Amino acid sequence: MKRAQLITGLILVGAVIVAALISLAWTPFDPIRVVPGQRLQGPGWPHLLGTDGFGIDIFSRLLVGARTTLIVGIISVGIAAVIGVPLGMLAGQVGGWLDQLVMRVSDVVYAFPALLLAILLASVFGASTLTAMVAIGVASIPAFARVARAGTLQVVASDFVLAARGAGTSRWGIAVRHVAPNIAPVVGVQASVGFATAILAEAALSYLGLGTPRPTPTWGNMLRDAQQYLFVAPLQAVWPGLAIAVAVLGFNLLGDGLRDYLDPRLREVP
Amino acid sequence: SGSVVPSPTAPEHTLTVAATLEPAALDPWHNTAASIPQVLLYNVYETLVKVNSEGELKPLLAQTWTVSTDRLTYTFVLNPAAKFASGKPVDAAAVVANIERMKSDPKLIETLRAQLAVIAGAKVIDEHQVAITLTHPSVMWLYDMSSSLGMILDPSFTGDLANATAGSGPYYVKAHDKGQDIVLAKSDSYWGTPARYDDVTFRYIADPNAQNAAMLSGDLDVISNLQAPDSLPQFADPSRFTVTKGTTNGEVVLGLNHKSKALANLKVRQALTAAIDRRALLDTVWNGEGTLIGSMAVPTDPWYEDLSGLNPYDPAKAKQLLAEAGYAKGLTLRMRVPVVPYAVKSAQFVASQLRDVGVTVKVEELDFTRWLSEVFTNGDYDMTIVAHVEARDLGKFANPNYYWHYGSAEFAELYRQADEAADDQAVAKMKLAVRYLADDCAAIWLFALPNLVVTKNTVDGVPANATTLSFDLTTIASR
Amino acid sequence: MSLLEISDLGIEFGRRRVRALDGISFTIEPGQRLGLIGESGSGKTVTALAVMGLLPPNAVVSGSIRLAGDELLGLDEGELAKRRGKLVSMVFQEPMTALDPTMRVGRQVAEVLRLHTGTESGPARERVVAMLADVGLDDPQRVADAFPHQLSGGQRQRAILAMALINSPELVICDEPTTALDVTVQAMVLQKLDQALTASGAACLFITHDLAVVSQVCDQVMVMLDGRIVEAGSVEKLFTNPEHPYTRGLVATARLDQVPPGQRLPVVEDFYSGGHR
Amino acid sequence: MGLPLRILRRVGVFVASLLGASLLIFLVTKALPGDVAQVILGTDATPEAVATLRSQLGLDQPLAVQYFSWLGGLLTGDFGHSHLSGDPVLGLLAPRIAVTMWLVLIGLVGSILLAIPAGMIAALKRRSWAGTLVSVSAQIGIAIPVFWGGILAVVVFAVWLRWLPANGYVPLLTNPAQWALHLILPGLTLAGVQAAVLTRYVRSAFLEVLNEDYYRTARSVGWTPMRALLRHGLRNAAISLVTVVGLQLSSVLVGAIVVETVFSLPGLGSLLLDAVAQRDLFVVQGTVMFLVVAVLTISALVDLSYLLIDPRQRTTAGGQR
Amino acid sequence: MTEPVYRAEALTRSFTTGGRTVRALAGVDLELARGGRLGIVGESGSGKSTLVRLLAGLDRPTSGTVWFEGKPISTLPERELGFLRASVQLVFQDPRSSLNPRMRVGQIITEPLRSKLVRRQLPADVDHQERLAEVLTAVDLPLDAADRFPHEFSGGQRQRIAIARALAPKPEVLIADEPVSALDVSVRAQVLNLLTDLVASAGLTLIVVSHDLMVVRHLCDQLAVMRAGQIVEAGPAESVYTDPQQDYTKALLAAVPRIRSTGPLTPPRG
Ligand SMILES: Nc1ncnc2c1ncn2[C@@H]1O[C@H](COP(=O)(O)OP(=O)(O)OP(=O)(O)O)[C@@H](O)[C@H]1O
Ligand SMILES: Nc1ncnc2c1ncn2[C@@H]1O[C@H](COP(=O)(O)OP(=O)(O)OP(=O)(O)O)[C@@H](O)[C@H]1O
Ligand SMILES: [Mg+2]
Ligand SMILES: [Mg+2]
Ligand code: NI
Repeated sequence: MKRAQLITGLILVGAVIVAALISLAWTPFDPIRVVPGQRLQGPGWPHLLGTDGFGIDIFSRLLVGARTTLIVGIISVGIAAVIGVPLGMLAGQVGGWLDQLVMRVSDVVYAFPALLLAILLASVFGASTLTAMVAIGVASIPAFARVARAGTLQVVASDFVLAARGAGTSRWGIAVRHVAPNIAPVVGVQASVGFATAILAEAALSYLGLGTPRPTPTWGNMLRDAQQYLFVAPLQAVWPGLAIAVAVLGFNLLGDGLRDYLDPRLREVP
Repeated sequence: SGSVVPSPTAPEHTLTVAATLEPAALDPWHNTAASIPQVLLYNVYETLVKVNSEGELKPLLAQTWTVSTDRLTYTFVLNPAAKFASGKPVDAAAVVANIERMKSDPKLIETLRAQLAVIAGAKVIDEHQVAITLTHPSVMWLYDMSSSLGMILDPSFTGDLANATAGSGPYYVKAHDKGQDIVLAKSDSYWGTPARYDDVTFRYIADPNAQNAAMLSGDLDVISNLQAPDSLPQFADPSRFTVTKGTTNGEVVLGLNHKSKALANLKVRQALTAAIDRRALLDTVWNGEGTLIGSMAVPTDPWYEDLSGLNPYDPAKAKQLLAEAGYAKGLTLRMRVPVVPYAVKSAQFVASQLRDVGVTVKVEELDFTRWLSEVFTNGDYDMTIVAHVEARDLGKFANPNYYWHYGSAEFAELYRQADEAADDQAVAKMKLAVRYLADDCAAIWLFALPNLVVTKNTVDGVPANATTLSFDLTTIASR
Repeated sequence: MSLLEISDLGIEFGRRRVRALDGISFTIEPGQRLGLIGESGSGKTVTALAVMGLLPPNAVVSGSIRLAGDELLGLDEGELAKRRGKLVSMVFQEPMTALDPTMRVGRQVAEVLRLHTGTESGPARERVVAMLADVGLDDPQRVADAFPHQLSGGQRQRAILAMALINSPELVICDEPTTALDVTVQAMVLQKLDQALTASGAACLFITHDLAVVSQVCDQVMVMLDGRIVEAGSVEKLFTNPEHPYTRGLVATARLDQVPPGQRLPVVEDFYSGGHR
Repeated sequence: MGLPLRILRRVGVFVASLLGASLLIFLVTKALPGDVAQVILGTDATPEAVATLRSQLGLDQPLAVQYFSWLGGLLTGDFGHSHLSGDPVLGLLAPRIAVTMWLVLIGLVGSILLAIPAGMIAALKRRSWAGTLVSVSAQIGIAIPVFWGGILAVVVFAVWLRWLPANGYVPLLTNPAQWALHLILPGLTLAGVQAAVLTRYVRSAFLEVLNEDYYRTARSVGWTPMRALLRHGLRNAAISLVTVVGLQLSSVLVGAIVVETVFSLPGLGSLLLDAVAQRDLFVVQGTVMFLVVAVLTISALVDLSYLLIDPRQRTTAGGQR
Repeated sequence: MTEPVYRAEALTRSFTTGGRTVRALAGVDLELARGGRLGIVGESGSGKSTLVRLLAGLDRPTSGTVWFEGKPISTLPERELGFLRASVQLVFQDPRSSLNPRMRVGQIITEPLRSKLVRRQLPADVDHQERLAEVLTAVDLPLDAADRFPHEFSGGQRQRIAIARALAPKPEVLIADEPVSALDVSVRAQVLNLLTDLVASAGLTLIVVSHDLMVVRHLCDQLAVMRAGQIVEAGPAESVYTDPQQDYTKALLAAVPRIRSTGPLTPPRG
């Protein structure tokens, strides 16, 4: 059951990654070239999933969309992790007023929901993938900082860190050799969940018109564009919706699966 | 707002109209938004003359008018029955007071100020006669008087325009719930044919899809102008809906910045025009609804002729022209468009087709305010797409400072001559000016927006064409 | 009739059927105190949980458990719940976590009483305070009004003891009740347990890995090794004349006080080298 | 540390957070492109007029002065004026607060009411089909974008079935029945999506309780699993859930912004989006500030509510664990 | 008189958590000669671990001073504690938590040798692999244990790994905080035997903390009894054990559970 979650997650996430990789080398059709005569075709051959309102092959756009989606996830999670994890570790290891400062600042950032930040940033720098990624990334920093801090506190309180100090290991050495490897799993779980959040946030931003501008295909703006054909060609909206759901589900399952897999207490629930 | 369970007893006494953009304020003299006259013009404020659905000038507050032979003095005979909601008569003094008020208003918006400039003065002849003199003859100015410029406000009114009973029209403004709707109520003392409805609600729903959903769920009576023509099949059921199709004054213009080096070259402009299949664009972007136009005139303009075939789709010729202009190796242009459905979709189409002839288009989407400041005011763009919704607005091309920076002195002269021409020659001269624009590829005219009004099939009398910015309620009735 | 009759009890865990108990049999008579010792992981707790019917759902149980004449295996949850806390009750190892941290101690004890006897809350409170006094708490009123975190480990363990005894069960199962306590506190808790059991006449299954402790509470002892009972008998006999080599090793290592300081201590491997890790 | 001291400390942190947030908002909105004065006066204004307006608005003063006068205004309830309509920002906010508040309230309460039983079933019956079904539905619910859920709800309940209005809002006092009808779909959309998220937390909180010794104790004294979980689990799970709900708040608010767009509700979210699009600086500042203050206030209240739920926090003794 | 290895004067240590102050140590004086074996006993919370941490230089006293081989260590900054780290090593109570689960046994054991502080104190030619083999042999573990992870070992074996780590830099002082409390009776004897042997063969100075008087008596020649942050009784182990002066010590002794039997012990058979 626990394994099933992990494996399902791996398969779904793997599918998204494979789609993104394929799109780098090849797509069945040009994902941005408008073909006026072929609008809104149903699924079939050669357009596996049909064509959109511009006569573009939906399958090709989905493949490219997987890439955008992954990039959004990687960059925003990257920003959040690269800033959040060291901050959290620092707060946890040094403690005292630094800890208080980091945590209070992260509280304030937390009060800025990602979307609010994205709205603000998009209005300052214009709607683009970059601003969306930065906004989502910055807004997720507190989550990573918290997770890293909690993990660090736990590790630092453990006897093996005391033993390492007794063995003369420096603070830096403890951070690198003891804290980092031991919080890596929880950070990994958070990253996986962060990916799912980022994908959903990008979709929401696209819906509000603050995401990636056309013609670059993202699942979010495909979904948004599909709305107008809701009654004429409902499948238009099904494909990107499904893709988003699959990716989010995949990353969430992966995260949950990892968490359960790594937490022996939960593994032995009576 | 609307009701979920419509009361079975016909006819209805309220009407709910969906509109897209909400005006921030209800003061047309200090706000440019086209959404203000949509609600107020003809419904709340009346003008001396009015443009009907066919584009013809008709009497409203003025029963008749005469033009002096030098075409500089217009004398209007006011309808003696006309009176404001306050009960005061709409007399010559009120007309003069309105013109003078605007003339002395330092904050008057620029569009009105420009239109006002042609008026030399106004004077009371008797209680019901007023004479207006012009600085030079103009065909356009009487049309202007049928728009916001000509709205006659009760001179004695001193209240808040948001709850205004300051007009002479069949309705007055009852309430404006910001973010939601504006409610007009029947003016009981209206001097003409009484209003059909007790209350008319303009409900603002920005998202076209949400408008459709509200209509389909029975919450609306009218969609004032459908912004998602692809959804028309949803309203195919004749037992529930009626769709009225007509034209508007909105030319969707692919504006070219003539200050941009490549675009100052006629060959490039011709190439770009030939590279875009406008029929396919209209089919793809606006579901084939609307009219192909080849220049700055729409079918309801008296000087309209179909020029859409003038520079037909021919990618091979486009490539050749580009090569001749020295851009055989390619050309990169920035297209900055406001985030409105027709512009965004057209931009994607245009970018794709221009790519086929070797022109790289970088599309940027800006929200409208930003578009106004960066594209419209600062001219920081190569290409843009926007619908010019005002009536008879080809004169914009005569202004070299307008955001296209189209500096053709020849056109300016052609336009001036046409505007000052006598009635019998005006149309022919306008046609010359219009054709000049097309030949010079001053811009690329993608299409004219259609007027697509969806109503419950219980609603009747919707005018086919939107010849002014007004959503004219006076002809609408329920069956 | 024996109070508890276990025969050929086998327990396996999970899909891979890891064997935790390997067909054990024993009986407890009314009032009898039986000790169960063995190293960590030998199956002591599993045995106790099987009697309580609290094994996790992934456990596969075979054999028979008869309590006061009724077969427990196969009984539905409702029937088991009726017996728990009334006929048989249990004291767990960790006093720090065995009480609900959000509920006052007195109320937790009273709930057990009211659950099975339907006593009104007024009289229930009196009984609870009396019971708390019986297990040796000096200030039962205060303890009753305290939240668990306001009590020391020894106080908490005695409160848990009160919970286990308040319905005068026939059988009390103690799973290492003093392992987490200080030596001084341990001595006190064991003493009170002894008194309370004597007073109520309840039988007791006492689980521990400390031979000294078991010798203070019980008369009969079983030694468990890798899911089997390898030896059983009176405390006296076990310590003076252990038969199984493992038991012999266990007894030898336990007697730290009999080896002069600094000298090599006997280890279990000196006696028994089979089976376990 | 005494209870009053702890409350005082929490309040201090709250005030510091507010200051930090206000500074952040001020600086970010300062970076908005386009000259505010230019935007107000429109495209044809003369440079002199723009300059005059700039000094009228205090835009030519040093940033620090602008910040403190803005902050001072906030404290006295003066959020500035909308550039577009000239209305006071507070006046624009006021009618919209109610809309968003109702939405958030329904979303929050609805999601809690849905998620607690669902999470309990998912935890307790995790080995049977019922629990698996709940868990799987929750996972799928999380994976569906809010706006997509909302649009689907409109299609089904408004367009096909025509049971409910597709969008729009009627104030409570104008027509209570219509008010309720118009809030059902958006409220349920928000609650549904949040419930899916919350269910996972509830499930793991209850799983944790199932692991606890005191749950085993409760079972051992004769409670059935469900009743043991209700009597001893709920309160304990609530402690960890309160944190989650506090953290959820900002995501409910975000959800509300999106839902307001889907259902064309005149709430703070649509006000904010419009104001950003129209570059209405003071409205943007005011709205964001209000939202952030709301989030911070509620998270402070959540922190303080621990003191009520968890007796370990209440007493002066820090606990002997 | 030779300089004692350890000397402590008027040591106090207070902790403040959540605004409440706990006096973990309330004035402790102590002296330990080279080669001495000191046992510290006392009830839970009496300050045993706190005292030991101060002696090991892993924590700083609120007031008072600790001298190690004549040098005051309480005020030295961490980076100057190299000599202490090289000469004093620690073994903790729970072998599960005192070994970093994500490091191989070999890495764990050689960590003191590689740490910056200790490295400088050691002869330059120390061969890590050689030393690793030596200590593994000393604690009776197979050499291939070095390549495995801690979780692959039983509790007793893990405690031996911890002891091996402590022995690696050839310390003069070994401090063990409840080294056998977490172990099963059957394994406890093995570890105690190992400690006895090592201390004797290497001539280590030993400090053992335990709440079990028997353990302390077995390992040590001196005894200190702690209560509420103070040493209430100290002296030669045997005399404290057989002739306790303080009531508290008597109570501690009386509470030790004894096997209720008088019969002779079965002699060990090979
Ligand atoms: N839920 C479970 N799932 C799988 N195996 C289990 C479970 N509970 C116990 N076991 C296994 O059953 C065996 C007996 O465990 P039990 O807890 O009864 O040992 P014990 O004698 O009580 O040990 P200790 O002295 O450490 O408490 C062990 O090997 C253990 O790993
Ligand atoms: N880091 C710390 N922060 C706060 N209080 C502490 C800390 N470390 C120890 N204490 C407190 O100091 C007192 C002494 O603790 P210490 O760990 O030294 O006791 P101990 O004798 O080792 O007990 P045990 O036998 O339980 O290990 C205790 O009351 C403890 O709660
Ligand atoms: Mg056990
Ligand atoms: Mg200790
Ligand atoms: Ni309605």
